[in-house]
Amino acid sequence: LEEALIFEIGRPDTSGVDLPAPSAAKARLGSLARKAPLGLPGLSEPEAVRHYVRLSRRNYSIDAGLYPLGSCTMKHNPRLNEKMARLAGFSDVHPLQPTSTVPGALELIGEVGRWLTELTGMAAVAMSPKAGAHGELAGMMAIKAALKARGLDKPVVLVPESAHGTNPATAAAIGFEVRAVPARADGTVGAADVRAAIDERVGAIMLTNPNTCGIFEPEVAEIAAAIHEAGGYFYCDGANFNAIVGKVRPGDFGVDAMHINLHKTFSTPHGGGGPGAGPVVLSERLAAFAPLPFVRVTDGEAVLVENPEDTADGETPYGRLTAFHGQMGMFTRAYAYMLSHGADGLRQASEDAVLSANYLRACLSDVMTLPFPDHPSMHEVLFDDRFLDGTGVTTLDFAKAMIDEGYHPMTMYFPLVVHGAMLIEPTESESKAALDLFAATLRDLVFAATGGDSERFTGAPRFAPRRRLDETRAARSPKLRWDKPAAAE
Amino acid sequence: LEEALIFEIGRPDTSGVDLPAPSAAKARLGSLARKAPLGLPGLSEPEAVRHYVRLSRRNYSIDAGLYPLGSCTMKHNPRLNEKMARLAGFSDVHPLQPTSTVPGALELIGEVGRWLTELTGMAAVAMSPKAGAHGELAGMMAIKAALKARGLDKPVVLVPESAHGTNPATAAAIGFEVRAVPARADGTVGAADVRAAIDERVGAIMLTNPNTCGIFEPEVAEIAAAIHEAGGYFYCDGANFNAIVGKVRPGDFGVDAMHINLHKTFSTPHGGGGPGAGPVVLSERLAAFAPLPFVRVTDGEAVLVENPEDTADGETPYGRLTAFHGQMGMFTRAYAYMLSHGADGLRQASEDAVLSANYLRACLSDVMTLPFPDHPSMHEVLFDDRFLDGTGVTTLDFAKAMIDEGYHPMTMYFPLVVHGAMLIEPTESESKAALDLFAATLRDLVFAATGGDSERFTGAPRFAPRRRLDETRAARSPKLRWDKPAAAE
Amino acid sequence: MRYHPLTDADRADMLARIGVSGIDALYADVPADELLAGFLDLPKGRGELEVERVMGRLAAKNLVAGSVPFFVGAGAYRHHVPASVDHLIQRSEFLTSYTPYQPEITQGTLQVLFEFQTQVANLLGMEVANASMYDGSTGTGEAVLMAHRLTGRRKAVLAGGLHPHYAAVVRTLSEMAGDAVVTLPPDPTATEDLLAAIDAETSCVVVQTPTVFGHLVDLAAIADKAHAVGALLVAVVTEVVALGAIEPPGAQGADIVVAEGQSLGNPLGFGGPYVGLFATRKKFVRQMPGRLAGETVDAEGRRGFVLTLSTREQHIRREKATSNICTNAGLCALAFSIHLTLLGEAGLSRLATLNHQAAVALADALGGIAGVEVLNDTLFNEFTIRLPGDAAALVERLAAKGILAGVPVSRLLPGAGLDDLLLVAVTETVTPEDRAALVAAIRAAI
Amino acid sequence: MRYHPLTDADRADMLARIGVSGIDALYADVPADELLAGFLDLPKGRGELEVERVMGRLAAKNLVAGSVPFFVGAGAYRHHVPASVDHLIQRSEFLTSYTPYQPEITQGTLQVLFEFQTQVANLLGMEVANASMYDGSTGTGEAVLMAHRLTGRRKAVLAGGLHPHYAAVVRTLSEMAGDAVVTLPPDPTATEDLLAAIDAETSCVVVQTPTVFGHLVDLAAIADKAHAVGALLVAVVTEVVALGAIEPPGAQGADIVVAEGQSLGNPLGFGGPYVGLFATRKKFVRQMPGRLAGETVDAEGRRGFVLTLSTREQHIRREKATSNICTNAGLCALAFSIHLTLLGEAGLSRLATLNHQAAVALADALGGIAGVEVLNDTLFNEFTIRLPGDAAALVERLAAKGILAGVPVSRLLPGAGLDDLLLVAVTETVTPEDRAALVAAIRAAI
Repeated sequence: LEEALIFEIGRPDTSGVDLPAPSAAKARLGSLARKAPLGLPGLSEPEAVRHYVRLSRRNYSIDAGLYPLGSCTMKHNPRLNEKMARLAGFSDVHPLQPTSTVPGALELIGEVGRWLTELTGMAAVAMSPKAGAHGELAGMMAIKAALKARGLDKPVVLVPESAHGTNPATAAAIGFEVRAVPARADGTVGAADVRAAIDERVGAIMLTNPNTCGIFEPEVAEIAAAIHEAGGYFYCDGANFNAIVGKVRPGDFGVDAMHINLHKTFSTPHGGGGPGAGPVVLSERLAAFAPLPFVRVTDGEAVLVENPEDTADGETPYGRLTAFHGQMGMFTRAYAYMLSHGADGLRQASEDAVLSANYLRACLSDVMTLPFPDHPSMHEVLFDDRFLDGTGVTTLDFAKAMIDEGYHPMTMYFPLVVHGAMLIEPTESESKAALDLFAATLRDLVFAATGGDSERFTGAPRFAPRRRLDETRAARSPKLRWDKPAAAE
Repeated sequence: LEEALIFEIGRPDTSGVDLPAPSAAKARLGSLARKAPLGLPGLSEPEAVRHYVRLSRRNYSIDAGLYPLGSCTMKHNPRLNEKMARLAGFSDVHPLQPTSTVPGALELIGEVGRWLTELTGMAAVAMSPKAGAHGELAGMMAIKAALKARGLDKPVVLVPESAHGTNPATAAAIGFEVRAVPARADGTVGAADVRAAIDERVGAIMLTNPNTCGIFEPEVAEIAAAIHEAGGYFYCDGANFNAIVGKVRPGDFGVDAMHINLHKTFSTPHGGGGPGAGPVVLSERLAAFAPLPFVRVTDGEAVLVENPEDTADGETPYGRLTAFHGQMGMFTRAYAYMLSHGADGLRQASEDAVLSANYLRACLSDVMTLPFPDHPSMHEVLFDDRFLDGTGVTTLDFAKAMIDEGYHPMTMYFPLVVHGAMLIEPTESESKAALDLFAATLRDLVFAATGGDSERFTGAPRFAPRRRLDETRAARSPKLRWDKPAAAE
Repeated sequence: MRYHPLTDADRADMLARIGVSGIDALYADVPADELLAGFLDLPKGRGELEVERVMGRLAAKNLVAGSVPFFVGAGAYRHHVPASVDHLIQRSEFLTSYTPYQPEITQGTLQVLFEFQTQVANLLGMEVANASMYDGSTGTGEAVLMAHRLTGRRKAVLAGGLHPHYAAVVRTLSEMAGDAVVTLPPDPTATEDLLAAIDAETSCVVVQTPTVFGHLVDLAAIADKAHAVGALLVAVVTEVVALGAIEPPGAQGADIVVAEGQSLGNPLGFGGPYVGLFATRKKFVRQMPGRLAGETVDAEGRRGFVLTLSTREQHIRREKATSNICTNAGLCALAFSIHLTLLGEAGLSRLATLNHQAAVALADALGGIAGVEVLNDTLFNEFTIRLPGDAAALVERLAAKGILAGVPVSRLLPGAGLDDLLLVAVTETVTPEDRAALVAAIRAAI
Repeated sequence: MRYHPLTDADRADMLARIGVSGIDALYADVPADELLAGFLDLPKGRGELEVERVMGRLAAKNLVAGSVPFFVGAGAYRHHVPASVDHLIQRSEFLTSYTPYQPEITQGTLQVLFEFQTQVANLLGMEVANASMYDGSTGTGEAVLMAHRLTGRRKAVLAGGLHPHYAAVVRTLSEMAGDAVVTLPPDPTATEDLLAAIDAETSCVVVQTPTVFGHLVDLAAIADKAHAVGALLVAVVTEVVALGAIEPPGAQGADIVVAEGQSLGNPLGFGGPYVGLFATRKKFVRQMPGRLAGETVDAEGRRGFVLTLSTREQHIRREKATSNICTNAGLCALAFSIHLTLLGEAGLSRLATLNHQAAVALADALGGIAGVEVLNDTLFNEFTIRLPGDAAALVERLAAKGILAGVPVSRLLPGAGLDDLLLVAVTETVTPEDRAALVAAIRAAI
């Protein structure tokens, strides 16, 4: 069944909201009262509910099935967290109410910050970044501010080839020059390569650990030492923090700044692409540069520091990142998740995520190809497409065939350092039975591909709301909005 | 994709609920401490959420599509009502808290009762019946109690042939004898037929109005007069009240008792088969016999009358129907619906329901056959299967083919007075575009059937979670529970 | 109006297509003098904001159980329900679906009911269960009628520990149907001689465990006596969490077990909607009231579920139906089933133990107050205390101080001379601080 | 732990299959001395009941906006959100889905984004919009960067009516990137000469309407001046409900329009998550940051939607990307879109009128108090008053009495010498009684 667009079924004079009739009072809009219609369709409530329910049924979701998107961490989203976020004491308070009327909200921000610094072994945290990439920006800004405060002209940032694209984009956005560090054949970054790339112009390194190949960087401590010796800072991309929570602290291997994707590690819902939250933890060396606003906890009392005028000695914030205090709605969800798990449950979650990834690796490595067999996987296992050589089936075809088996595909073609990468992250939320069924299904697909049934792949998906969509056409002649069709007379 | 049973995937030692460890304190269970396992599987929360989400996706629902089940009134269920029902002041209060601590709850019950009596033109209401059939029971008990109080031995109840099966079942359950009244060729009950059936042993008549054929009984006032003249009472089945709210009051055409399906007329959700709520309104002649408990409103103050000891002069309740005060959670939803609609909106809802049914009738009556063309339809239009004569397609086949077109079928084979009945109730919740599409789809199906494509019908449904299910087998060797399969050695 | 998709233009078009001049032409069968001219004496429609204000004001007048130390039970219990339960039952596909008459597109509801039936049967220790009743009290009434049908007798004996409201429901139904009911006197001390009341005319004996006064009942001897005279034992459970700790009635010889399922998955809700559990032996299934889901296969041989044995029901058998019940408590049954699935056997056992230990601790503490007597040797999570004065008055005084102390027996049995008795319930939601507050308040008040 | 399906037995089986003796063998790449031996200094896990208690206590410490007369705005507004919005965004299929990388199984999200983009473009009076930004303030920062890319210039001019937080965000980003920013002084009386600040080095001028002080700005003259010197006009709207009543920025010549979308569909939430709207002219689309959904067809020719123009994005272009943004505000955008669909054009217009009339009524009433001056000739639903004393102190005093009177300008602009100014916002959720309470309280307090 097709579902039309709201513009095709809505009417400008229909409303699904009943409002009292305004009085005839005089407006005070000067010359700016609106003159023309906007073109916004309305639906009655029954129509609107049906429209969105029907649309939702064309989505895959964690709640409906395993969602093994490597590096995206599609773990279970507890409903308790949604309930807690909707407590009126959190959801119905204004960011600019007098702070005397929101002590509980400030205390919660302080508490989430305390958990994050304790779990990472860091000195401070900036809570306001709105998502992972925003946290990266915040962290790199702190590094830039620190370099400036120390009077250093070190405009170069080292970024490994295997890094997520946001790393170079972030560094470039605030004027750093990006210098690539090659990846080694075993999927890791070598301390020697880093040392070789460091010169006096290098102010920082951005490294993801566990890295995008799903491997814990074995030389991360040496790399940290190298950049520190050179007077620079170590930015760690925390996208994969969920593999090591409670097992090892980034502060212990020399990290100076790391953003934390609350939606990945602490299970705030992905919501079809956001909202996220990206608090960034900072080492002692960077703590003074945390941006405004921040919550300072002294003797158990949480104080909101919003303006340079409010700062204490030693606090030298480099500015403001966003209008208000951060993604409070995500903090409440993450805090419910933290309290529910506790120190024990968080460690168990990391261990189970790693265990599940390695279990899938064990179940599949005889039929799929591992580019980096020398290291155990962390929470995700990376395969490449060598096992498809000669089959006429591409990584993309393979992924689309998984859809027909009822699964969301894994992450494909990332990281770029591997040809035809397939990155599988089962998370800790899957039962052994679910993992076994998934592995068996993948094995069947591999045998089908190597057995010559390429049509099953190139024609996929067949059992989805849509067959293969033409992405080239979408990009070549972009149609980015609905326009009223020319009248068909 | 199949979804296993919880007994096949669950484990007795797995729990999706974390509870603190009990202490080692001594139990006081006497000799009755449990000795054997119960056989209850547990699922972790992610597994449980996925199980139920997947199961839900095998259901049709109003939110996903038009649900034209005649006599069932599948109208839109506003989410505001769900929100209101969950206010802690309603959902988290105990029925046996001191009444001094629940004045708002009692006031709400009183208010819902006031709306119901005003809308029906009746004197009193018993709020505690748990569903429509329970309300019928409550109403017929009131009639029985009134007959007894007046010393009358009138054990016979007249029930038209077209009545819903609950009517005779209810009358029989409390010891009435059921005597059938024939239906006339035009689908209505004749006052003359009723008069002919009345003798001194007749204590009541049960009539549905609008009736099960979707027609307002034109002689209802005369029928009421006839039974009243004979010293009996008029029970009106209120299942179809939603056609006439705000248009005509049952009290005005002589009704003595009528249950109201809150889930039909006032849109509390059907929930896959309940819970319902069936308050029964009573005329002056029956008001004194309302069962316990009830809410008495005096000078704006709502008082709960729970025991015979609490009754005032003239209150002669015949007993208690259920443990507590009725379906409070449904009252809150219905009250939100009443307040939202108001007197104007309720009348509009009835009119739109009737308009939509007659519109479908107009769109379809040239290709489908109307058994009773002489009266306008009320909120539902009844077709029969003559238009399928000679096609090899049964009413059931036709219904199953509708499933393949994305629709829930209409009510089939009810009422029994018509061969191959198809009763279509679109409700007021459908847009004209939705009605037009539905009518066009039905027309296509009719043409397919008369055009000889019977395989499209007999093989339906094809595009549903299951093909045609074997109901005979289920009834012949009932399998009503899961049993552990014998070990496959 | 936000719920009405039709516009005035649509209405005019539709009337034209129908071929009538106005909507009232479609009401032609209504006598003209009965058709209402204006609106009834009720307010006009309101927006969401206004409705929320009105209902919010009403809700705010009530003392919320969760906001105070809370010990009220007597047939409805305040347990913690996991957030996922309420989320899942609000899925459109569960919430806005009808009774599963078209099984091919309602397998979700049907499989849930099949799972529910199995869970209930296992929990109660019986062979088969139906797809739920309105609540425990009406289910008890239906159980008595079923016993009449099975035995051909028409006299039920109700134990003195049966919830007085349940007894009243049975009596109302029986009196109307012309059947006999023997109700034994209230039995707060668990000392009645029930066996003596069972005779050869008895169709069934109805026994609640734990009783309304909190005592656990050993059903085996009662079952033996009943069976010896050809009668049936109907066991009633109003607090199903107890079954995590005590022997199920089925294991003690009950023929029909009825329970109130509210404790799992469902809020107190001022008394409803709740969910009745109803289970029996396999051989009695065709006399069992209520809906049933059964397993079958589809045209391709795949497992599927349907409503079955509907020949017992009123829409086929009309005045010969097993009962007039037409719907069950679908959504409440779903909530029950999800909660029980989340708990699992291990969780239910632990939950029961927590309830029991908290109740024992409170009973011991209250028993330590001079002038207060605990009447229970055995108990699960509720018990009866004798106070030196009127229990209802004490409850009112404590309510004014923000403690909901329990149910005075006089509320359930006015005029029975039991005005000094108080029922006190304790669940996992009661904290040690709550218990201490109650003990201190009672000590201070008497 | 309730969220972990693996049992200890499963774990042992899985380790055996992997061929390692224990979980730490999988952490072999972590230097042994860094692997934590015990648990960190944090509490152990807790059940739902306990978590609800902890968080309930924190929540209860805050003064809930809806519980008091409430006049706080300045970039976040308390509007009534229909219940169906929150219900729908909690559908599993929306809530627990990821960025729609696999379009064949995420058409739900993609169609919503396509509809959202069209709604936003129409609302702002522009040609194209993206699939949302984090919020209005970060969107403003991105707009300035986009203007730099389009003009090849690196100096932005910020009007004195721009929300001080937005200005700070732009400055932070610009300073870090080495770009220039000219921030005009705060303009509470709407008397600044903005045109004079625009010169040939200006990449863009950033103007908010209504301004943070509530004045409506006629953008046409500013657009003309900007265009004349080759600069762009970036218009900012922090209260989108205003667009139901006033001319959209697109109709007044804006080149980029950024807005905070929180007012529709999203709660105050102590500041986030919110949703940034971002729209521009079609010719600028390849320099626009953020995700975009576009229409295409599938292999059978059916209409479908995909994420498109991703070559602008960081996962393809890396350090040459249009921005480093990787996600949008998907769920908040969904809420916005549903609310706007429910309102429709007629509903939005009426909502705007109700807001405006209530604000005008309050401004008139406050202006009638001796010693209080209203600074606005024009306004939408927020305005500025001058008090005879310190506004922040007054706000504190009124808060203690249960009235949240507004935002003191000193909160946003400490040290600017505007301590006697108060921003007062009024929406449809404010009752006449609330307004009267504020008037009386201010009259009494000064």
